[in-house]
Amino acid sequence: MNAQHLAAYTTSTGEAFQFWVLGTIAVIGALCTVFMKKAVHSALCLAGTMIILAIFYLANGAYFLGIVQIVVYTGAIMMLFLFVVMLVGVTAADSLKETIKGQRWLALLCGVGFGVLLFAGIGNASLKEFNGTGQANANGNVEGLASLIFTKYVFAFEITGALLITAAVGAMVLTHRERTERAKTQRELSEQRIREGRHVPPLPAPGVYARHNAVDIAGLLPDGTPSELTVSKTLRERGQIRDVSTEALNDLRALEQRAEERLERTAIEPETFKRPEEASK
Amino acid sequence: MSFPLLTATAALPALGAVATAAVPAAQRTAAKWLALLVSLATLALAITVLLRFDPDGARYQLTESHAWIKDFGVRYELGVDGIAVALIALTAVLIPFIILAGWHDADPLETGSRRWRPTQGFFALILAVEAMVVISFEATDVFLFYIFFEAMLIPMYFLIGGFGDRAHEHGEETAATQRSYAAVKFLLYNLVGGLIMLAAVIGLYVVADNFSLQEIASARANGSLHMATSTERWLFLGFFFAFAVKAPLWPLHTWLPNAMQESTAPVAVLITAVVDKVGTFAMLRFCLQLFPEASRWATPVILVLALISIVYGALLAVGQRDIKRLVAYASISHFGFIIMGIFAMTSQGQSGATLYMVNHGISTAALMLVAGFLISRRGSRLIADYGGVQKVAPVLAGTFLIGGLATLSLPGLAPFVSEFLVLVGTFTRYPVIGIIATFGIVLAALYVLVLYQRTMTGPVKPEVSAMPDLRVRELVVVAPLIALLIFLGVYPKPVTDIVNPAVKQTMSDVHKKDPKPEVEAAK
Amino acid sequence: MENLIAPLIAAPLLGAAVLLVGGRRLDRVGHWIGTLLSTASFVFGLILFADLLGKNAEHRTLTQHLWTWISVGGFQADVTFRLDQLSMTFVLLITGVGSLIHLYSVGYMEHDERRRRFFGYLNLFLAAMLLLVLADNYLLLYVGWEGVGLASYLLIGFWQHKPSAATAAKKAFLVNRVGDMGLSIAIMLMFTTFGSFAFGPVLSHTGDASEGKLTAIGLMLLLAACGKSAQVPLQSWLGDAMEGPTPVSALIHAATMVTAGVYLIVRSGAVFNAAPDAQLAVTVVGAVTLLFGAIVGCAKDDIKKALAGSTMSQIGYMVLAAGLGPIGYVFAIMHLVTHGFFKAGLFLGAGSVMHGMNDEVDMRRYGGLRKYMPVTFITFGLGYLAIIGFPGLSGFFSKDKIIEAAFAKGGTEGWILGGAALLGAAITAFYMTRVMLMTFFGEERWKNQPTRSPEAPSAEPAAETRGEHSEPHPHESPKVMTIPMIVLAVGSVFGGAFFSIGDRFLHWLEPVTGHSEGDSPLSATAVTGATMVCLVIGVAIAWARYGRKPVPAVAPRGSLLTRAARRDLFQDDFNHVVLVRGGEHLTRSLVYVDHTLVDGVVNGTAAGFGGLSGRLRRLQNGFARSYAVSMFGGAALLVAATLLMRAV
Amino acid sequence: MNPVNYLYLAALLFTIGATGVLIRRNAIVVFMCIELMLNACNLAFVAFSRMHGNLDGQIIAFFTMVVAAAEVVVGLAIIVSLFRTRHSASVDDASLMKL
Repeated sequence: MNAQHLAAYTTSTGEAFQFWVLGTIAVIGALCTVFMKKAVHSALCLAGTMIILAIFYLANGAYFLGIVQIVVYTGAIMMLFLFVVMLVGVTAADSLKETIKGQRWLALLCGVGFGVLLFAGIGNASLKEFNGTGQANANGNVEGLASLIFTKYVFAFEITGALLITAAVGAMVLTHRERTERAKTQRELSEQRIREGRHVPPLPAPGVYARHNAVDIAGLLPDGTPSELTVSKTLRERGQIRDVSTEALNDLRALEQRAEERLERTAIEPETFKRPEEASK
Repeated sequence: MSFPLLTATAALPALGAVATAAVPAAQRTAAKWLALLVSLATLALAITVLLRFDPDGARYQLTESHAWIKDFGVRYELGVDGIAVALIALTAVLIPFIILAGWHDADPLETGSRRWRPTQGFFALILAVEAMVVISFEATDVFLFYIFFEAMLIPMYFLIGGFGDRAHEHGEETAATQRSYAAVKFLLYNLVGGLIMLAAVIGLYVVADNFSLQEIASARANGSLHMATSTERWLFLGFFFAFAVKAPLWPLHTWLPNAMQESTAPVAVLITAVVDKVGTFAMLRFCLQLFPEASRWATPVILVLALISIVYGALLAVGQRDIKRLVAYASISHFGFIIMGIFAMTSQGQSGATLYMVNHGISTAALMLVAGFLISRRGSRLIADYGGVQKVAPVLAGTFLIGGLATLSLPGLAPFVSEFLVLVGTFTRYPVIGIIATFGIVLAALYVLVLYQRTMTGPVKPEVSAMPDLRVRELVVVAPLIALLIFLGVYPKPVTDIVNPAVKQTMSDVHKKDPKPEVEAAK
Repeated sequence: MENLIAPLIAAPLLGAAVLLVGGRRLDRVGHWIGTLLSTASFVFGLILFADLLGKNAEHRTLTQHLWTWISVGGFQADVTFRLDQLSMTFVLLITGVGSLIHLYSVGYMEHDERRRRFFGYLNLFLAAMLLLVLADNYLLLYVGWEGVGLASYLLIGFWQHKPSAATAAKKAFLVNRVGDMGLSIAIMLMFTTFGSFAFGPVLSHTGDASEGKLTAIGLMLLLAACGKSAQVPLQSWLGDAMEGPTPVSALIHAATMVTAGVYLIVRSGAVFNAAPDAQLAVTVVGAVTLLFGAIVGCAKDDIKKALAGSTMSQIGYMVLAAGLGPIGYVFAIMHLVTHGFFKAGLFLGAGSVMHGMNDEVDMRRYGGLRKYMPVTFITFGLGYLAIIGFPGLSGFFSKDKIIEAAFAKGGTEGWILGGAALLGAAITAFYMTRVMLMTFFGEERWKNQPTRSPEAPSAEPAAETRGEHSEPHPHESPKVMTIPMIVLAVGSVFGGAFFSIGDRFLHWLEPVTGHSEGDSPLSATAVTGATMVCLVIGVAIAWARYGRKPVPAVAPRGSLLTRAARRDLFQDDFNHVVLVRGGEHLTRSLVYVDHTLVDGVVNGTAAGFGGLSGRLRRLQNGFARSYAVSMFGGAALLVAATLLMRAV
Repeated sequence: MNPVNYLYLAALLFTIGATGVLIRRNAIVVFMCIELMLNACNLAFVAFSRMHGNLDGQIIAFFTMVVAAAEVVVGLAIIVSLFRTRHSASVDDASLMKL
């Protein structure tokens, strides 16, 4: 009997130690999942918690599940989450301000109440003795599961198969975008622009007069104000435009000053550049 | 197996309704004729039922019985006693007249109106109501009865809400609002009653483990089915409440004036003369047979409520300014008489009540349909808008008067016989109630004559001066009804002969006997 | 022979049906059809009468069973007719006077475009009235009872375009319905007491029933009689009923229908004989009414209304007599018959006067008409002499007997009743003389009429509708109208003598009604003498007031009593204030109560649910998280419930 | 140590997840919280499996994982398509259920 096998039906001090340390981390991870502002951070915390849970599965003798937990959950599902987070916007941070009246308090009340009730229930029904999975895992955990799945639970298993296929198809259908009309040619687009009378030339590119030329930095207008037109619509709606106008102009000034020094010209403007609205304050 | 006559009587109008509804939109007249023919064929079947029925034979005749929902013991069980036969005949007689009277009520309005009036639908719905009413009269399975008792509300709802008078004093928008209000009120009020009854039906099943009226009643009679007193009373109240709403009994009556006021005259007749009868009929058949002890227990309260209905309905009829509302309140008064007769628990009272149901159907139909003809001519329901009609349309006025006289139970016309039987039946057991109810006949004279005086007599109002007299179609509707009123007034024996044995049975169900006259008792 | 009873009723009924259903096609011959069928009925009556006369007194009851009308449990009503001496008397009166009045109406209604319908209604009335007197049970009688009420309603309101006529018709029907209520309660009482309401079983078993029940039945019958016979307190409709055409007033509201109450009481004599309290009530009602009617009759300027008051008063005499029991029954009926003659004659005369005077009814606009309409004057005059009880004429015999019988009642009651009857005789003499003088004597006040003053009682608006405001040209009526008047006048002159000499009428009726001689404190001669004195006094006063002095064309204000009498002793005002106004308030408040309270509860329930669901709807704010909270809360509750169940 | 402690941990994690579902508005985070709850359940099942000494609990946990995977796939697809049309991943923005 190796140690892991033994762990299936007894608990050692080591396991207790492991439980308390990792359990604390899991709870902290769970709390961070809930309270982190950015979805990416939440996802990372959740992944951590899941790995800890995988360890706990192993500790409880569920070797197959432990591995599946890491491979499927942490590996596949969390990756899927991260992909979606990326689509939606990695940097976007949620405002944690509550908009529904009383929602937070009700939620906390329900959460605490539910937790208390669960604890009370478990405490009420707590078992002093337990069997351990040693017997069940005698022929190996995976073999045991397999024999159950393909005999007793074969019907449910088949249905889950169907479910997975349906889910895959459903996801494809949901995310697939069907073009309902022919894409417009360049000629048509330009004609449309002329007809509408706005922005007759093509939209300006981002990052003009800016030190950066990343797509999320708005180009500056001649008076130094940023033009949102220069940034892609998706970023605009995500609110992910970085405003660099002030520092860019200050940089420009510094550059000009240095050039003057080098060209020995007199300063045109002694004070630092300010944006018009700041200047008016 | 013999020909299922009862099923056929109910199924024919049902099929007719489907067929009428299926007639293409352009063939409006064809749909009307089809509906009329179906209703006449149903009348023929009803007459066959009447002829095949043997008053002195078994209690329920022409029975049919098939298992339906086996798990709950629900059976498709039909059978008629004398009371049911009389009411089926009444229904079958009235429907052709209703269809004929409403011949143009569902014609499309002139262009520009936003109301959509599918002619086919109107006549199909009337036939549907007929089918459901007939099967309600025939059902001897409580559950079967319940289903059609409730299902009747659906076509009625559309008839009330979908088809109003052609003209309205407050304009079309208001009319539509008021109509839908009336229809919804009708539906909700009756649904509430029906749901309470449903609870009682389930309760009955729990207690009796059966839905068959005959089996429960015989089990009750021979003592093999014992119910706790309180259980029986609660179940009784559940049933009675639904029937009292449908009937309607004071103070559950307020849906009726709204419904009758807003619907067209033929539909109003359908409500009060046909559909409401199911309520009073069911009191007689279900309340008394299933719960004899509770019926006797509740009698004093019900009699007082019926008495209030009589006087209150009549007084309110006097105070109405709208012709149709007036007739509605008069009907409430009459339903008070019917319920009083049923619960007086004397053979005169119950035979009288059954006869009253028949006669009230005919007399109200006569009065209301003529009122409808009148209203369609002037385009107003307000009494004050009329005056002197007698001068310009004497036949209309004359038929209206006869309808009114029937409503006030003039001797010689049918309602007198029934009203007097009810009064006598009540009086023999409850003299005080009988005497107070007699005041109802004075009040009836008041509201009928005031109505007649204000609309028909006096100087001719300019608005009515060009009013045409009754047309042939309208005469065809009214004349047979009046003939029936006179015939049943002088010779009610055909109806009483059928009804009496059934009433005798019911009386023995509730363990009641007619009180003996004083002189005989002394001997 | 009894098979002839049904045709007796059927003839006028057929007439009514043919005339009313037949439509305009019969407009030209309708009145003759009506008259013919009415006469046919009279002929049948005569044949039956002859048949009865040919039989012994004990076998003079014929019955004809047609069919079973209602049969439920012990409740058995048959359509059976019963012809005995009492009904025979009525049959002859009804069909005889009825036929005469049909004939008269041919002339009177000549210019009315709806004459056919009028005759239809008259025939309907005859049929109903015959049914009333021929019925063999109270329920069938009730049919006739209401039938005559209906005919009366239709005929009073015959000129429906006049609002006053329509109102009067409605009033008559309603007041009668109150009486009918009494009759129906009486029938119910009979049914509970005797188990039947046919004449035979009821009237022969009165001895078995308790007196309380019999008194109740008697009082209810009295109520019925009051309604139909316009007795106090249900008399108010009769005056207004004069809105109907005059032949109607003559036939229905003088000769026949209004006497139905007397018939009812006499027919139910056995019940009343066994219930002295009820009998007393009958006499009181009769005495009060005879004075009431007489007083009202004194003050009316409308000739028909004056006659209506007189009718009321004379029926009061009959009711009084009927209340006296076996001493009075025969005389009640005898007075009824003679009254039928002379009052019908008087009304026809009044109709004739009106016919000649452009439908003017105000006696203050008559005067000196004897020169212009001699036949009317003579027939009316004979009727007048008959009603005041001029010796030798019919009223003398019949009324005298009633006064005698009243005294014969004995005791204080007898003195009071007799005194009232005597006083009534004096007042009768007064008001009838007044009518006579104002109409046929004095100056011709219809000439050079000033513009009508508003105080004057309004004439029949028919005059206005005919558009004749010009001065009237009094003229005698056509033969078709005068012949019936002459026949009736003959009846009023000789009827009483014919009946009384040899107690013919007494012997004829006695087997049905029974008869007993009371022990009068006064001798017959003394009573006759006192009556004569009263008569003379009455005539004298009237002559002094209306004969010697000219009659003002506009009614003077009059004494308090006069004013009260003009307003029917405020009885109508009482009705108006208490019943009409009270009823209006009651119905109006009930309409309000129904709308706000009864319906309010219903609508309130609906509104309550509506409001509640409106509130609840706000919980459904559309935010998925909100729903999630409630789900989570629900889950928590479920856990709690599970734990609780485990704990318990 | 008593394996019941695993149950307490599972309950705690479940409650935290549930509260997170209620509090967070970002649909993705909400989804993560749901995953947390499912995982907590799985932990409980596994602990039960150990306590009862049979593998049925683990089987249920396995099925839960499969269903969770399917759910995540569909759910995320919905979020993506919602984001495409409404340019927001906030669950509060999808309050179409309100009348």
